[in-house]
Amino acid sequence: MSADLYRIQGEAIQPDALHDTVLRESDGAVATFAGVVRNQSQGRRTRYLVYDAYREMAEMKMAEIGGEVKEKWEVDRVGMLHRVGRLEIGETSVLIAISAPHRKAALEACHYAIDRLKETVPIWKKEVWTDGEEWIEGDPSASQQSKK
Amino acid sequence: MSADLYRIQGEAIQPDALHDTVLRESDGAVATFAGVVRNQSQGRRTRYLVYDAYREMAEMKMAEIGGEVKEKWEVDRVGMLHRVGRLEIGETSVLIAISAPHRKAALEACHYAIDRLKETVPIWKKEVWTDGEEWIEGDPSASQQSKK
Amino acid sequence: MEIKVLFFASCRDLVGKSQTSITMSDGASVSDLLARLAADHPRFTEMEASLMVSVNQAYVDRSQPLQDGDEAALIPPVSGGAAAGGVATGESRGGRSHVR
Amino acid sequence: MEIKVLFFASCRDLVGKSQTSITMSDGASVSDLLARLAADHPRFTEMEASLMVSVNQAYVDRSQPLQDGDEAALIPPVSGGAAAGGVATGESRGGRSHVR
Repeated sequence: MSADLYRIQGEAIQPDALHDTVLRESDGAVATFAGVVRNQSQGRRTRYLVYDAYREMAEMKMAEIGGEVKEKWEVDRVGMLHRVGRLEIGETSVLIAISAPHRKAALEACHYAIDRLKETVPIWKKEVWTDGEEWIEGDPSASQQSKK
Repeated sequence: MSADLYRIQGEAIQPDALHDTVLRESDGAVATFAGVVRNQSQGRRTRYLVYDAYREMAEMKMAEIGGEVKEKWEVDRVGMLHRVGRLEIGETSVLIAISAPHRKAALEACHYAIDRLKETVPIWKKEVWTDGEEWIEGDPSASQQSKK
Repeated sequence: MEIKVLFFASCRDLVGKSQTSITMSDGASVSDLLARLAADHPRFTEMEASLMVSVNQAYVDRSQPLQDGDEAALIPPVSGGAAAGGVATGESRGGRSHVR
Repeated sequence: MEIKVLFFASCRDLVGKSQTSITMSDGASVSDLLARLAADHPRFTEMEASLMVSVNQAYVDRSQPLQDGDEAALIPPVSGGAAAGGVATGESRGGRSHVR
């Protein structure tokens, strides 16, 4: 059975984790977005990331975004997973999948959903380099220094 | 090793088939689109679909689209798979995955790529119902009847 | 000169085969090839206008001259897909509760 | 009244714990809670302006009155991510109170 799913989790997120979750027989399209830990940020080499979340509120805000998506587009199911804890380069931090009868709705809704998630869902990322670490809060290019 | 990939194939397409293919350590985003066989079309119940392709040309046109995408957006790798032969409800007919340092490029490029694929790549779909079948050519809402 | 011709989808159903080899006189164009096919397959005429033609896997105009050994393909309109149905129509979807 | 307070990310690092329980007098608002925290943690003052506050998991204004048993959270700016061409965050963090 497929259903909407909004979850903060410590376990690794597989890139196909939501496909079957959101897909029903009436759907012709599944758009998926995976946010992945990259090896550098602002030119600085990343060792790993740590994600922190206000878990209950984050899941509620993700469900709210799912509701917005369903008001704006003719989509079927919405799934959102976000990882917390320590993530290595190449691991998936966030996965969104949206099914729809037709592709345009699925694709536009998926783009909207990840933008909204980054704006409103209480999840934070700490970048850890060889020579320090920092919580990335707000616009990364204007972030305040809180190096230890 | 990851690389661009453009392939017409008879074997089933798994929804995560391209994630590792396109992902490199410098990427922070992978946008994926899966086109899936739905259970009805224009209100008529689908039994199954048959996809036909001009294989060599289709792979070449997909690679052309990959080139267009790389000119227009700052993306990293592009992967496109399209299935041929008989497909059942829920099976993936087409899969596109695009990696990029940042999400906006990956998402926009993925949307563009599937639209272009549907326009220019020589692949055709035959819908098979209980009471007939038809090659869907051009705009489905204005398609000519060629029932047998 | 010998031209290899490929047929797909409805066009293949109409012609009854997926490929053939046709001998054309030197200097013949895509238009001449299409005229030959219409002569051999009368129903071909009705679909001809909607076809794209490729030669050696590139889309070409009807005026394109053919050369010995060319691979021509008759390409019905590709399916286009149903991109439509983007924005939700009037139906109210706001009150639905989320299954979690 | 007892207010449960949660700290996240840089705010948790600064305060040195992830949650605490604070006794406030009846009628106290979010502003009063923030003033109390600033008194206990002097460096809190410099980050206070950038914080969002939630009460019972909904973003609220500073003027929001608190009630016994409320769960308040101090929410540093979320990472926003690098959309490259960034989406403005102002609209969504305006202190709306979400009712479900």
